This record gives sequence, C-alpha cells and structure tokens, in this order.
Amino acid sequence: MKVDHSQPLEYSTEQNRLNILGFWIFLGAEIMLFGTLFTCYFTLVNRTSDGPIGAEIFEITPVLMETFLLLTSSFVIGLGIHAMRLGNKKAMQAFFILTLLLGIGFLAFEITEFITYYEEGATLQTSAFTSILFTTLGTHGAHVSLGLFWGLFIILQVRKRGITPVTANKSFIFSLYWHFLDVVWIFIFTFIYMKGLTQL
Amino acid sequence: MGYFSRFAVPHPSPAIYASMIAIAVTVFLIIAGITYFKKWIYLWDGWITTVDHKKIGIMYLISALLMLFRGGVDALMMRAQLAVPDNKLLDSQHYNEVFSTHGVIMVLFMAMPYIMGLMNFVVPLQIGARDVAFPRLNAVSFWLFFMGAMLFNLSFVIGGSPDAGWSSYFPLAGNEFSPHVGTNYYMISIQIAGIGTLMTGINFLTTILKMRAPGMTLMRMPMFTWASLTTCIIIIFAFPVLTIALLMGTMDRLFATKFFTITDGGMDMLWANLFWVWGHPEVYILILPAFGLFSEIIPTFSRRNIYGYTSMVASMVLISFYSFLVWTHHFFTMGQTAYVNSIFSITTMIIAIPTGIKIFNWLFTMWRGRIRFTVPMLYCLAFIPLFTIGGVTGVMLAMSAADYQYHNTMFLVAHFHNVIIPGVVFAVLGASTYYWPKMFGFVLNEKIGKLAFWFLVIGFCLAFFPMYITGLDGQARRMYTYSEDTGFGPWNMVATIGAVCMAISFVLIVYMIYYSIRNAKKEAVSDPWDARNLEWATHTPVPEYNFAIIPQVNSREAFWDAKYKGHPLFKGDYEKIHMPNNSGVPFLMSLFFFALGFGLVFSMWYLAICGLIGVFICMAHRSFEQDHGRYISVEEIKETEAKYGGTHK
Amino acid sequence: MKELFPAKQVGGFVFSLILTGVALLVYYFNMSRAVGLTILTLTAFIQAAVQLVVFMHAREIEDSKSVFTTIYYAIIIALVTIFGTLLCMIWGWNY
Amino acid sequence: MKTKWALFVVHFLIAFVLIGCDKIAVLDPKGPQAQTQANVIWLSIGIMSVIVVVVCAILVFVLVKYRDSKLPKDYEPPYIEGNRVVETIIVIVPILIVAFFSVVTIITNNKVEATPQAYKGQDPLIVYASSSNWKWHFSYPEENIETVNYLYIPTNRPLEFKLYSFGPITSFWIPQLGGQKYAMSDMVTTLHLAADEAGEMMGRNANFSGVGFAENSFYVEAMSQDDFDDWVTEVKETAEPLTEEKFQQLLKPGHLGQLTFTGTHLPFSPAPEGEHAGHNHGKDGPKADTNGNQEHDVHEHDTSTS
Repeated sequence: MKVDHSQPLEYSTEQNRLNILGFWIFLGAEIMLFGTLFTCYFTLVNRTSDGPIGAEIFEITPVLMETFLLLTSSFVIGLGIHAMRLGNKKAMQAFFILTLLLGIGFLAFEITEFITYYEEGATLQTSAFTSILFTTLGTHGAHVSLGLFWGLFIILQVRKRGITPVTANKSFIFSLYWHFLDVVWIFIFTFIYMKGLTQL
Repeated sequence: MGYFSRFAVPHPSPAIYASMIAIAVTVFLIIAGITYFKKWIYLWDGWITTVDHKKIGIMYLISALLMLFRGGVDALMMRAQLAVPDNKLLDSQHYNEVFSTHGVIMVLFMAMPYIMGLMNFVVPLQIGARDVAFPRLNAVSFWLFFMGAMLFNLSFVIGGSPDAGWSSYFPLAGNEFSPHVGTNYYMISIQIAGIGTLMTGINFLTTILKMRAPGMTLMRMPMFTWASLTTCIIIIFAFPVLTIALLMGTMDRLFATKFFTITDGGMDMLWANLFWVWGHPEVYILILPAFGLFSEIIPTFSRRNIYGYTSMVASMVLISFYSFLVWTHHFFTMGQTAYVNSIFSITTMIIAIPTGIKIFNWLFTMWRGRIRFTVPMLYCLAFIPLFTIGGVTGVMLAMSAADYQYHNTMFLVAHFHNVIIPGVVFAVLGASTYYWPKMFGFVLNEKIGKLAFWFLVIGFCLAFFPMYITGLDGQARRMYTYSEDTGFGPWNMVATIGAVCMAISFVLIVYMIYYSIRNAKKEAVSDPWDARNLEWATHTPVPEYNFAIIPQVNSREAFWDAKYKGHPLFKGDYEKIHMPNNSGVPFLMSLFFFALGFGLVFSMWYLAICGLIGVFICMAHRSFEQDHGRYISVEEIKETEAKYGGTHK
Repeated sequence: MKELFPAKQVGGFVFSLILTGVALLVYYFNMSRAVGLTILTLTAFIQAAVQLVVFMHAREIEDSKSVFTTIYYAIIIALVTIFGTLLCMIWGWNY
Repeated sequence: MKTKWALFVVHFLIAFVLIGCDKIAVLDPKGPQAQTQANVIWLSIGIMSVIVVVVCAILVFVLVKYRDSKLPKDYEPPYIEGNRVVETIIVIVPILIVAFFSVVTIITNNKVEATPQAYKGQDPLIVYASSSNWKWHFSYPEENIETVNYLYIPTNRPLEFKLYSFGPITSFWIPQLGGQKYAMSDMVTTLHLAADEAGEMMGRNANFSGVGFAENSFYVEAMSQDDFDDWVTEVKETAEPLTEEKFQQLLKPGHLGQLTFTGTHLPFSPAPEGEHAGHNHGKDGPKADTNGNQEHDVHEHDTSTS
C-alpha cells in the first residue's frame, strides 16, 4: 500500500481517497433521501385529520436543547479530527467520546419528546401528518443511533491500533457522517419545528 | 397448523402446485448435482465469495437470464389469455398476479441486473482499472440484488404473489384492498434489491471518477463508460426516493401508518408521485447504458469512430438531468390544472431532443463506414428504426391533452415496450454476443444468432404494433379479458403470435449458447471484432488483474490507435499487483437481509429482528476487520502473461 | 491546549449558534410569512454551508470539484422534487 | 418477385389499417373534446411519421451504400470528428418541432380542461360519477336521480363530471367523448365533456382497480335534451328511492347490472369536495358530517399554514 506523506493521514493512500470520495457521493444520496422525506412532509403537513397540528405538540425548549447538543457534538468531532491531524491520540479520543455522549444526550431528548407526543395523542397512526413527522424524525434518529455504534467501534479501533492511515480514514469518514446529520438536523429544526411552531 | 397457514397461497391453482414441485425438484437436483460433482468448494471459493468484478458481472448476467425466462413465461401466459375474447385460461386474480410480477421482474430483476452485469464486466476494463473502487461492496450489491430477486420469486409459492400492478398504486395496494402478503413481498424485495443498486451506483461513480488509466481524461472516456457514469448519477439520486416510498408503503401495510390511506388524511396521490419521481429516472437508468452499448457496437462494425462524440456526451448528461424533471407525465390525468400539465408536457418533449441527436449521430457514424452485418450489429440496426417509432410515440404521449386518451391503454403498453425492447433488450442481447468472446473465450454461432434475431424482430413487431391500434380503440391495459363485440380479438391474436415468435427466439438463443459451447473453436481470441476500446486490449480470458501493466491513454480510441497508429499502450515493467481478498461476508450479510425481509413479509418479528442483528454484526465485522488484500508477485504475472502469449507492447 | 481549539472551528461554531439565534427571532417576534420564511431558509442554508466548508473540509480534498458537483446536484434535484411535488399535489391542484 | 411480394404486403397492411381506423373509438369522436384530442393525435402522427421516414431513409441509404460487401477492398473509413453544421441542424430541427408541439399542447390542454368552446355560456349538466369496486354510480343532483353502470346524457350541452371513488383509484373514460381522468377517494376531480350527436357509446374504468377491473365498464347513451328530460321524468315516476341502507349494499365489492333510483347518495354521503375533502375528514371517511365544526377548525389551520 503506497502511503503519500505529503497529505493528511486520512487522504494518504489511494484507497483512502477513494473511500472519502465514495462517502461524499453517498452523502449526496442521503441528501436526496432526506429531500424526499421533506417532500412528503411538506405535502402531508396539513393533512392532520382529527389529530393535532404541529404547533399543538411542538415545544421550543427540548427542540432548542436537541439543536444545541447536536451542534456542539458536530463542533466537538471537528476538534477531534483536528486533534487527529495533530497526532494527539488522547485528545482525539476524548473529543470522540464527548461527541458520542452529546449524541446520546440528543437521543435522550428526542425519545422523551416522542413519549410526550404519544401522551398527547399524536401517535404514528394518528394522521398522515403525525406519520410523516415520526418517520422523518425517526429516520434522522436512526441515523444518529447507528452513528453511535459506528463511533464506538472507531474509538475502540483507534485505542487499539493507534492513528494509522486506516483508522484516520475511518475516523474522518465518520466525522463527515456526523456533520451531515447535524446539517440534516438544521433543516429539521428550521422547516419542521420553527415553521410548525410559528405556523408560517 | 395455524402458524403455517400464513404461508398458504391464497388463490392456488394447478400451475402453482406444479411450480412448487418443479422448484423443489430443481433445488434438490442442483444440490445433489453440486454434491455429486464435488463442486461446493469450487462454487464457494470461485463464485460465492468472489469480489472480482468480472465474475460478479457474469453472475449478474446469469441471474438476469433466469429472470428473463421467468418474466417471459409470465408474458406468454398473459398473451395466451388475451389471444381470444372471453378466454378462460387464467382467471382475473391470476392474470393480475402475472402482469404484476412480469412488470417488476422485467424492469427490476431482469433489465437492471443485465445492465449492472455488463457495467461490472466492461467498465473497469474500458477504463484500464484492475477492479472497482470498492470490490467488497460490489459483492454486497450483487448478493442483495440476488436475495431481493429470490425473495420476490418466492412469493409465487409461499404466501401469494403481488397483484396490484408493478406500480402498486395505493389504496389498491393497501391492506384494505390487498390483504394478503403479496404486496409486502413487493415492497420488501424491491427495497433490498434497491439498496444493492444504490451501492452499485456509488461504487461505479467513484470508480469512473477516480480509477481511469493515466491519460484518460473525462472527454476521452469510451461511450459506454460515459453512459455508465450518467446512469450512476441517476441511480444515486433516484433510488433514495424509491427507498423512502417503499419504506412508507411498508409502514402503511405493517404498522398502519396513514401515508396513503383513504382515511385520516392519507394521500394516495403521493405514492403515485413518489413512485414516478423514481420511476421515470429508472427508465433512463435502463436506456442510457443501452445507448452506451450501441455506441460501442456501431463504431466497431462500421470501422469508424463515433460521430459527434461531444454532442453524444452532452446529450447523455442532459438526459440524466432532465430525467428528474418530467415524472408528472405518468399521471397527467390525476386532476392537476392545465398549466401544470403543460409544464411537464414540455419538459418531457424536451428530452426527445438529446435522444434525437443520438439517433442521428449513430446514423452518421455508419455513414462512410464499412458496415459488417454481424449479430450485434443487426441488433443495433433494428434498434434505430424501432426505437425511433417508440420515441416518437413517446412524444405523442407527452402531449397531455392527447394523453388523456392514451393513458392506461394498450397504446401506452405498446409505447413502453417499443422503447424498452428495441432499446434495452436488443442492446443487452447485442452486447452479450459482442462481449461473449471476452467473457468466455469463444464466439457465439452467427447462423443461429441471426435466426434468433429475425424471430425476435418480427415477433416484436407482430406483438406490439397491434396494441397501438387496440389501445386507441379503447382496450385498457391490465384487462384480463374482453368480449367478442369489442373487436379486439384479431389484433390480440396477432400479438400473441408475435409473442410466440419472441419466445422461439429466446429458445434459439439458449440453443445458440449450447451449440456454441459444444462446437465453437475454443481458441482464445483477445480481439475478435477488430474493436476500438481498451477492454479488448487485454487477454482472453481476462486475467484476474485485468492488465499486467496499466495502459497509457492518449486518445479517445486508445486501443485502435495502438493497433493502427502504433501508439504504445503498455509502458514500463511488471510490478507486483495489489488485489482484494475474497470474502464470504457479503453473501452471509445478504442471507441475513433475506431473513429480515422474509420476517417482515409475514410479520414474524423474531425472525426479522434476528436478521437485522445479523446484518449489524456483518457491518461491525467489516468495521473491525483488518484486511489489506494480497499481492500478486511479478513472477506470477510473468507466468500468467506467458501463458496467454505476452503483453502487447 | 490552545492548538486543540483552532480559530476556524471555534469561529464556525459560534457563527452557527448565532445563526440559530437569528432563526429563533422568527419564533419570538411576529412577522409576515414571507419575511419569516426568508430568514429561516437563509439561516438554514448558510449554516449548512458552514458545516460543509468549515467542519467537513469539503474544499481541501483533491476531488473537491466532484464533491461540490455531487452536493449541488443533490440539492438541485431535491429542490426540484420538493417543489415539483408541491406544484402538482398542492399548488396546481384544484381543491 | 421479392419486390412484388413486398408491395403486396404493404398494400395489404395499408388497407387493413385504413379499414380498421374507421372504427377506432378514439379516432371516431362524438364530442368536441374527443375531436380536439383526435386532431392532436392525427397532427402528431403526421409530423412523427415524417421523422420516422427520414430516419429510415438515411438508415437504408447508409446500409446500401456502405455495406462491407459493396465497398472496394482497400476502402478505409475516414476519421470524422463531427460537423458543426450537421450537428446544429439535428439540434435545431427537433427544437423547432418541440416548440411547435409545446404551443399545441398548451392550447389543447386549456381546451380540454374547460367547458367546450361551442357550448360556452350554457348551463352545464353536472353529474357526480363515483366508482366503487367494481361499479359506477352516476348521481344527477339537479335532476335528483341516480343510476348505476349506465349513463344517459343530453347532446349539445356541456357536461361536467365530478369524479371520486369509494375505493382504489379508478379512471373515468368514455373514449368517444373525450379522454379520461382519475377518480380518487379523498378528492373530487372535474372532467368537462360534451356530446355532439346522439348515439350509444362504451365507457369504462381505465385504471386497474383489482379483481373485477376488466368488467368495470358502463353503457353511455347520448340523446336529445327532450329525450333526456322524458327519461328523467320517467325515472322519477317509476324508480325506487335510494336509501342510505340500499346504497351501502351497492358499495359492497362485486358487479351489478344497470340500476336506477330516485334521489342521490350525495345528501347522506357527500362527495369529498370543499369541507368534505379528504384532507379534512377523519376516521369515518366521506360520511363524517356530524362533527363538521371541529373539522372546520382544522381546515382553517390548513389555509393559514400551507
């Protein structure tokens, strides 16, 4: 395996560069995936039937907490990658663990939120609106949950194998994924919560 | 017994019982045969665990051919039923199942994998690469498609086939009107195969962008590679839509969500919309690679370079973008206002422009050429006029005022068969004949091939042209019977005769393969057609590393110029080659997907959860695995190259 | 310790927080639909761009052209799908 | 000999097609909308055949002239990159054709989506055509009668069909009067038709809707306004009233013959339009009328948020 030392470790081999480009293309597909969910959401948002509308169930505080947690975790994993480029394994691991903890915090808030919705009578089966709401949020939440496991695996690998071209590449790709989830959340925050709460 | 009753076919017939027995016997014979000839290890090591793009390509082709025959039998059953008025051969339910499975199989499990197979085999060779960007992912893609196809076919004997049409419009496909598991099969098997396709798209786009031989700029890429590139772009942005649509459909059926229901605010139009947001680009996913294949075959047998390379590329790029702007033409009659219909009418007609450019460029490629009438070329020559007819009827359909009369009729059926059969089927059959020597080391029999070709073309014309007329006369599609006084009878009889001709042609194709295996001269010919692109620059059969030395490209037709202008293609010495290791995990993972899918179809949650955990374990395994591949030493390369007669320099 | 917190990343983070704050204005102040939606759309897309460039290093990869083409293409197609769907199911449909 | 046979086959085919065309439903229109559509179809067939002929002519020419066996042994095809002029022509000509068709399509779209020009200003006959598995129910709200599986219409008067479905998506299609339109469960679509001459016609559901789809057709008869009025009077005198109970029975999946009732189902089972539109009603489906107030609230949210 040829290693090109002029580049950061995660780009250093041909396979690494392929992996990163391939993952970017995958993110393109993910944009379309969430784009479709938003399409459905915008189409169904007013089809509330006998169930509640968004403004009746959304609450600003947990949403802001979730936003803050995910934004921060996205920032922290950026620091993690920076630490990785400096070769600081300890800092990198600390940042990655912090990221995952923030991710768990986000999920905890989201799950509580879902439970509140259920208690208020907005279930997956209530109306077309609640169905698409839970599906859109749930798809994002499932991505975060998957990311938690993935991140954990990577932390374990870095711990055991150190920062090598392979682990650096994996960590960098994971960071791309995590940032992307934050980007998706920004749109959920804006076009589902803010738009719903303000009834624009 | 209560537990097993869910597996019963809700609407059994002797044909289904016969197929159950036939399937059981075939499976038993295959297992017994493999065991008797002690081929299990060969099968496992050589094929099931392989990550070699050429072998994966061939496996795609074999599966696609099998599915072609399954779908073809469906087609014959439909034609037999419609041959005469008031026919009682099939009842309504069976007919509905047959046309639903025919559509799904032909589009998703025949045409798609056939195209994927050819892409797999040809693209890395054409760009001078040793494999695709992610060989392991490539194996996952194939096995996911394969398991999806198997799951779909299982519906015939366990639980019942889907019967709501290949487009499965809700609410007909919902629980209320389709209570049995057929539509679950539809949703889940297409989902599994679709994930595989999406991965292939990502894989090949990365491959084409990053792994081209030195000197091969984008504007020097062969046409089929360009076609594959644009196809991958469409796949990447179209398939997520299908993923979501199927997810929503599955949730409606399994978890009683309210996306497409009649009550609680559900919106049945949304399914149609999502289906065609994916479905229209899907049409171009099929046809663009076919265009690419024609653009390979026509120059070779005209002994000329492709005419208007730049405009060919530009038109494909345009088509790949426009394909996302036209989907509403599949439901002009859904009640949108005239201005919405006008917008989508016009975007649809605009797509005809780049397609027209391509047709004329192919004609001008033959102009002043030296045309040889080989079997692959014959398919191209039949393609041009027939596809033009299909294309212009497409423009007719695009005019939404008139579409109100064509929609849902046999006219539409005639139109899309008229583009897909001359477009895609002729392309893959022509290309299979064309690439056969590269894949298997011998040329297929010309005489039988030509006979099959004529049966296919004449059969096609007989089968589909009458449908234009009956469609305009009011024969709706998907009608399982019609009365004598409609006057559709004679035309349908002609169509059935045509279908039989096409069936004969496919039998002849099988015979051609059998005959050629027995009788063809098995001498390795690396360039039997005097072709122009890099895939012919390597040996036949292709060594696992494709090229001992990566070729240096400095023109659009690198191999042609190497042959006739003396440009050196292979410079430098042998170096050790890095190759990926085989792995059984992709196969295992797709088995877990199969279990997951089967569990979901029958709402057997424990099985589904086990399948899901299995999938995650495979992914975790991949994450922790340390697999750096292996090296082929210079000595080994020298040995192999000597065996094949040395590298051309 | 300081080298672990580069100015670019910290700045990006602070900027993101500010943008979130701006989006919140729509919640706390009553404004017209047009103004509100414009603010929301702008803040969302700027924030996404910040993530892309500052955190995801989309510019530094040697294939950044391919990366940006992919992302732009995805965004355009997603927008076409969203607005096209709304056009034929909501706006262009006579209820 | 060969050419003789070929000529014979061509003649035979042309004769066959021409004889057939006389009776082809879509090309034998009985109303202004179908006439518009038939005109578009003939126009496009005309222009498109020119394209097909041009392509075939070039193909035959090339194949005859540049086939391997006809060429001298030492002929080597030239390398031709392309030709600006030729490529411009093959771009411009299709663009012109598409531009022409675009104009045609915009004009005709607006034609078929509106009351036919010739009958503008006349009071249209409104018919609620709803489908259930696998029947058609035709409600004449003004005449206050309802039929099943057959449709009587007056000639020379605009017809406004309000389409919806009690089940899967269906498509209401009377080929000789005009193109089809979908009937869906939670909204009403409108189809504008008119009949120019009296006569019998075939109508059917064109969109696949399950097991009984093939037989899901109906009989159409166009008659003068006087005959139509006589028929209405006769129905009112002879037919049974349509009760809610009876209507629920009719909705059950299956096939029925032609039935006639006085009264329509609209009072107790209103069409999903306006307040009753699909996105407003709840679990009870199209029948839910009792909690209209509550629904109205939701409706207001709709307009404010969409």
